Amino acid sequence: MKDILKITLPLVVIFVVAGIIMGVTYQHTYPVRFQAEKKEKEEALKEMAPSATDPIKPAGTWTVANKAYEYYEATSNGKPVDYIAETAGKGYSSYIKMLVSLGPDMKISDVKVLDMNETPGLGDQILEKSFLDQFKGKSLSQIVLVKGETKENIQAVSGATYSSRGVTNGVKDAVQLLVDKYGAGIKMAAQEVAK
Amino acid sequence: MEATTIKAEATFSGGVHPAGEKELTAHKPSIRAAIPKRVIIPLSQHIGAPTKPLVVVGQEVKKGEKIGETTGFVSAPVHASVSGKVVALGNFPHSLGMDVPSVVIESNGKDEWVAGLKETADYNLLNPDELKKMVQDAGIVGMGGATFPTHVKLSPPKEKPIDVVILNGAECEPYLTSDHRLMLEKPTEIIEGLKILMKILGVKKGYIGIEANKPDAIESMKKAAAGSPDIHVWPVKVKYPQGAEKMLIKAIAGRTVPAGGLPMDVGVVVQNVGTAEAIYNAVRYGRPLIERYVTVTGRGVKEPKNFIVRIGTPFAQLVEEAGGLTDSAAKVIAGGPMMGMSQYTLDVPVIKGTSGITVLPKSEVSTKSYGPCIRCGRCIDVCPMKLQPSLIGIFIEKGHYLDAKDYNLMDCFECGSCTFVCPANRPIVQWVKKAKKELAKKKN
Amino acid sequence: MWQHVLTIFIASALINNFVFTRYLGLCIFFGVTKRMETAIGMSFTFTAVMLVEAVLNWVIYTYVMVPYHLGFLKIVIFIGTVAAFVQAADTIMKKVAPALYYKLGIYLALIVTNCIILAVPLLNADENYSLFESMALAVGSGLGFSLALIIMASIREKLELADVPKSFQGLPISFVLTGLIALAFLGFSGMITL
Amino acid sequence: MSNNVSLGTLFKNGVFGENPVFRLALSLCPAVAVTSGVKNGFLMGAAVLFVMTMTNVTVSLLRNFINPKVRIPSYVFITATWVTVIDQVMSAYQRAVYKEMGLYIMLIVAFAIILSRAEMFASKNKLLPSFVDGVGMGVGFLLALMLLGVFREFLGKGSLWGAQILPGKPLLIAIMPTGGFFAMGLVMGWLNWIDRKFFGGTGGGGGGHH
Amino acid sequence: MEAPAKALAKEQPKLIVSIGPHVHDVESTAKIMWTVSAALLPAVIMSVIYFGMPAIMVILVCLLTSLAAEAGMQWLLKKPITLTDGSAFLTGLLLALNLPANAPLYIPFIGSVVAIMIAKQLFGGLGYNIFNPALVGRAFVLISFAKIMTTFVAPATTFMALDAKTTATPLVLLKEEGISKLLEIYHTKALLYRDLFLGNRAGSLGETSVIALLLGAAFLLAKRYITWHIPIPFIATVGILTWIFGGKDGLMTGDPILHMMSGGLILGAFFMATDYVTGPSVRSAQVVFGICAGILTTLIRLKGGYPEGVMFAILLMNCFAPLLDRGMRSRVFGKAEAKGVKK
Ligand SMILES: Cc1cc2nc3c(=O)[nH]c(=O)nc-3n(C[C@H](O)[C@H](O)[C@H](O)COP(=O)(O)O)c2cc1C
Ligand SMILES: Cc1cc2nc3c(=O)[nH]c(=O)nc-3n(C[C@H](O)[C@H](O)[C@H](O)COP(=O)(O)O)c2cc1C
Ligand SMILES: Cc1cc2nc3c(=O)[nH]c(=O)nc-3n(C[C@H](O)[C@H](O)[C@H](O)COP(=O)(O)O)c2cc1C
Ligand SMILES: Cc1cc2nc3c(=O)[nH]c(=O)nc-3n(C[C@H](O)[C@H](O)[C@H](O)CO)c2cc1C
Ligand code: SF4
Ligand code: SF4
Ligand code: SF4
Ligand code: SF4
Ligand code: FES
Repeated sequence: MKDILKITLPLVVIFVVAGIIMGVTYQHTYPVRFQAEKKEKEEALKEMAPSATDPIKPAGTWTVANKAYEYYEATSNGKPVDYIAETAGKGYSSYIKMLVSLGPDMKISDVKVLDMNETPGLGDQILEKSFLDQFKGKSLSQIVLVKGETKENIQAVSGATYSSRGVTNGVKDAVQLLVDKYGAGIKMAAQEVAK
Repeated sequence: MEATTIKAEATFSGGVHPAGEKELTAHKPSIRAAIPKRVIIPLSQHIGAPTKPLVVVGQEVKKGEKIGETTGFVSAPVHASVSGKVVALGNFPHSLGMDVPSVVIESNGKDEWVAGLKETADYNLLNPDELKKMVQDAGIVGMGGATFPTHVKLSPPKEKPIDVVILNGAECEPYLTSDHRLMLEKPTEIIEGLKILMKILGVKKGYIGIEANKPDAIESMKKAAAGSPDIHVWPVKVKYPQGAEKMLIKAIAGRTVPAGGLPMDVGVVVQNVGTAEAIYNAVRYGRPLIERYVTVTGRGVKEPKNFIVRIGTPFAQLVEEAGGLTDSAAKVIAGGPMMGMSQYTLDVPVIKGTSGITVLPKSEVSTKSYGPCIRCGRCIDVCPMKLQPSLIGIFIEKGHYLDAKDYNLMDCFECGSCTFVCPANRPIVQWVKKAKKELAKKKN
Repeated sequence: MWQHVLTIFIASALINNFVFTRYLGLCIFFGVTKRMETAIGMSFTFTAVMLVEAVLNWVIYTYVMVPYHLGFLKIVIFIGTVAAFVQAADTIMKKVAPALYYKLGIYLALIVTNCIILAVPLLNADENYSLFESMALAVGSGLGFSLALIIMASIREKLELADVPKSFQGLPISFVLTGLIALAFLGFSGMITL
Repeated sequence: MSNNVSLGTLFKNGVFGENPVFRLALSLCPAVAVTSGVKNGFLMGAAVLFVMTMTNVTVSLLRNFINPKVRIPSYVFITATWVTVIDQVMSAYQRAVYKEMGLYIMLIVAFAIILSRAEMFASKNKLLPSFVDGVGMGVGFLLALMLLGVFREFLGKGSLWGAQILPGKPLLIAIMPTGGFFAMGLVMGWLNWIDRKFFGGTGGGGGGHH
Repeated sequence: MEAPAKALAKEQPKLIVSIGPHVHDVESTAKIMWTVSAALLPAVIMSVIYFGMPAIMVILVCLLTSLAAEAGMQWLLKKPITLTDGSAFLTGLLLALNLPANAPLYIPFIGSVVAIMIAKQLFGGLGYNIFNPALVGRAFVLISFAKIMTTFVAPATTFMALDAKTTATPLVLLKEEGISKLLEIYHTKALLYRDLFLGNRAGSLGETSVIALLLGAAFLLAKRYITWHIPIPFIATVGILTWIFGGKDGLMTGDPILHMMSGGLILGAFFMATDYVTGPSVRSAQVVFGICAGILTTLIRLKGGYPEGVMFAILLMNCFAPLLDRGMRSRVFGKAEAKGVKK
């Protein structure tokens, strides 16, 4: 009995102390981490819709490759300036997570890659501006991947065709979604103008 | 060629095809070598215990007189091959390497047989034990090269009944033609010898295996065997080492000698054709084994020939009788080029196991050093024992004897096929011999 | 669902092989894979333990840690279960199956301080895998690791005999060799996307 | 080891003589995994340095207090505690890096190098030597990782600590899995060579332990 | 092994003493290597015809670098320098035939250095390397310079230069766009096959001309320098599997002929999978080696992220060669029987 105590008592003490140490660290780091995550997301969204003045709020969720993603409306004093959707596309060795933002004219205003795990030096060439900027100003029908020179469509990065295709597909899905959700309204508005 | 076309030639898997080179001597009838002025008769010409001398320097001896007595069962007596005077007792060079105790006899030219050789016309009335005794007293040992005392082979343990005797006339060694000539010149003697062997072992089946490149030998043996239904002559495929007993048994009897086992494990006794002939002479005329067929050949001698030679005749004399060495002669081999041992002197004598002397000219002697194994697998293809000589070689090269053993080093019977084909020129057989020695050392 | 499980299994065995693309279990890998018997014994033990650990920790993680927000304790808890399980396995095996114990017991000792065992539950937790997915990852990784050990053992046997430059004998050449194997395994890359 | 060796030697020993990666060949996984860049190498090294030192110190402090019967579990637990701490901190303040190498940070708990020092050294020595030993080993580890990091990042990305130095990417393979192993092997062999050449070492690479 | 002859009697000539066998087959390592190199000549010629000067440059750089690397490394390691054995030459040649003609010359250079220094000499040189040096060299540069290594040019129209226009290899097209696209370019299957057979297509130097490669292969088979045990099962497996699974519309709709003739399959199967050193030497193991290589090739071609799988397939199988040899060594003559006998 006695030596059992001798053995366990110290252990118990150690456990308690260690527990406290870890607890405290957690207490201090948890909020930091939480804030950081929140901030990262907000900033990412903000970049997608620079002209938005009101806080960007989720408008709903949708699923790509049976994972749930959100989409948002960015407004500046109530008037929609951009529609943003989280999306993903099957790349070479990973799913490429992205944000896509669409102007009221249903043309792409920006594409941003959040997360991917493609082969360094090959797949990760899709991060290069020269590739992503091709999407700006394109409309649903134009989002087609081609190998070789193109102005109309999206040109695959050679050596990274699969990754390029991943991005293109992801973007296409997102645009499709947003057009379905908001496109109709816009068309009406356009017709009004025509009359 | 009808002989060879009788049936698809039997054979084994693996093996190599070195140039036969037998045309040098195959067609030349064998001639009696001159009686040597002096013979050097080693007291051990066989596997097993050496004999102890029965003579002293200065003593007169007659042809056929016993000069070395056995000291154990696995041993064979040695006899004088000429009549004359013992001039020396001592160590003399031996074709298997080291110097060994030998008796040197100076011939008196009379060449008279020792008294009391018993002729037996009706020898097939004798019983097996009497016959075996005669074989033993005649000092007969395997003449195919193994030089294993024959009477021992003829006394198998009870639990291993023998039902087949095979005469080995394959002569797969390149160059050598002594067995070939023997089969042409002494077919009936060989058949009689075989019958005696069969009687001693109480066996009904007698086979003679001959490589198909000797149709005439096959013919002559068939003729001689015509009268005896129990005896069959098999042409076997021309391939080295067809003459190795395990391979021959596989080819003819279709039996596989267990790894590490002996022919008697599958009920077979294999004897060289020369051995059979010697047995006949011993039983019929009571003559001990004092002479044998020897081929002296190769492009290193002026006139290659087949000889009938007294045991103890120095190589030098035979080479002279074959016209002498050519200027380019570079290597003298006791036996054939595949299994024979190269000699540093021509003073070594012919012994019971010497089937030939091959002399190679410089141009045919390779002095290239070996390179790394490129794992081409040729050696694996040709190894009749289905070993992996490549790995065995590498292991031994690096001193990993135990690994070599794991890869069945001990089953290698040193036929040299692997070494023959190796493009990297790796001396695998030498390594094998070395490793076996080393491992033996480790044991004791 | 089942297809995903299968995908995870194959992926973790070949494409994301622990040794060749995830750099896990290297100490063991370089430490003891010379004799084939050892390699096989280790493979067996590790795969088994990985599976058990995966299940054990999945239960704890899903039913205890997540509900009570103890995620931050996962390191302590996972290594705890590993240590405890190994201890238990050791004693039980000694009693129940001594024969097996003498074959594999020695390897158990190595496990506590080996990162692959711990990596499995950690990865599962990261990915929020379901029970079966977790098991697939465990077994897949286990077999992948076994594959690596066995290949290495067979090659080492050949390497023993090569005259490798002095400075490179031992670990350095093994690393280069592993690099080359990893190079070959790139052939599987892109075959499956997780 | 005992206390009569001077602290200086103790430190040098950790950094060179018994460098955990190149000499003891312990904890190889992170050495290959996180050295595709100098920065990652440094942060990983720092994390290990922290855990090693703290563990050594703790163990040394508690050495007369913990019953031998339960010492190994206790050491593991202590290590785990400090790893949890550094893990929490990194995940909060080094998010980008943590995304890449969080797993290996957590795995520090399984590094034999730490347990073996605790067992072999700290549990037998006073506070100061244990501290120095921990720091020595930790620094040795950190330097090894940075050396590999420099080698690989420069070849693979043409940059150092993220700062682009060469215009292009000379040898991509350097930052890929295979490159990691090559780098490790070549650097080890190279160090062996130097050792044999200039310090008369015997130079066959170390044994291999975690 | 040679011992100085000690002549005893004076009139005797100096005799060479050595352990037998005293006769030897005509083959030698050097002869084999150089002959295999010679067998690649048709492919070399074709590559020069199709890709002109650039091809010659790539080949030269590979050969020179390989030989230099071999000699240099052997010098560094204080080993005898063995360039005449031809293995380094052959490695260089095969590497060259595995590179695109438009590769900038530092690629053949780096490739050769890696092949000889790391893949071969570091492991102990000829006979000891685990992996096929040429393929290691290629894989290395492929990963390092994937962009260049995966962009091919069509056969040149002028001798001195290649037209800048890059085209995808048939396999890439097949994978990306399907057979229809190929027919669009080559009009009919017959024409497609003809061009593949002759080598009028984009691809690595040596892999393009099937006929040239088959010529060399036939020569080697006839000389027994290579045997059917690896190449035939290899190619056959690819044929069968691609026929079954290769079609876009259901099973059994693939185009085996196209698959067997395109990519590096012919070159790889006959000249690289057959490398003695890095493959198994037990015949039965070689057949397994071939079949597995075929399976892997097909798997990578159809499912993998990379249009051509031969290189990776062979490298992967190199890992398993020692294992195969170990597991499949044939039973020793009489071992089975030996169990029966008691000693
Ligand atoms: C090891 C390896 C990694 C690769 N990684 C990627 C990748 O991350 N993304 C990608 O699109 N293709 C990747 N590839 C595939 C090749 O680059 C493929 O040839 C290329 O994507 C096809 O594009 P191309 O038609 O322009 O040659 C990889 C190939 C290999 C061998
Ligand atoms: C590689 C090899 C080749 C042999 N070739 C022959 C041969 O051609 N003729 C022969 O009679 N014995 C040959 N032998 C010896 C036989 O294996 C066997 O020992 C002999 O035939 C038994 O008969 P014996 O005791 O009468 O000599 C050879 C042995 C080996 C190992
Ligand atoms: C440049 C060169 C080219 C060779 N070409 C051939 C050839 O085409 N066919 C062949 O059988 N041997 C060829 N050989 C090999 C030589 O005939 C000879 O076998 C070899 O160089 C002997 O080298 P070694 O003495 O170092 O073994 C060539 C050798 C060299 C050096
Ligand atoms: C039939 C044959 C095929 C060969 N194939 C290759 C090869 O694909 N790549 C290579 O580097 N060397 C090859 N070699 C040359 C040599 O065997 C190779 O460099 C060894 O791996 C060097 O140890 C070949 C040799 C032969 C005889
Ligand atoms: S023949 Fe010579 S080179 Fe070929 S595998 Fe056998 S030992 Fe090696
Ligand atoms: S088996 Fe013997 S020789 Fe081979 S490696 Fe082991 S100890 Fe060395
Ligand atoms: S290994 Fe032995 S039995 Fe096999 S071929 Fe070589 S020498 Fe003959
Ligand atoms: S477990 Fe033991 S044997 Fe294995 S690597 Fe670690 S210390 Fe070495
Ligand atoms: S196995 Fe030792 S650190 Fe991974």
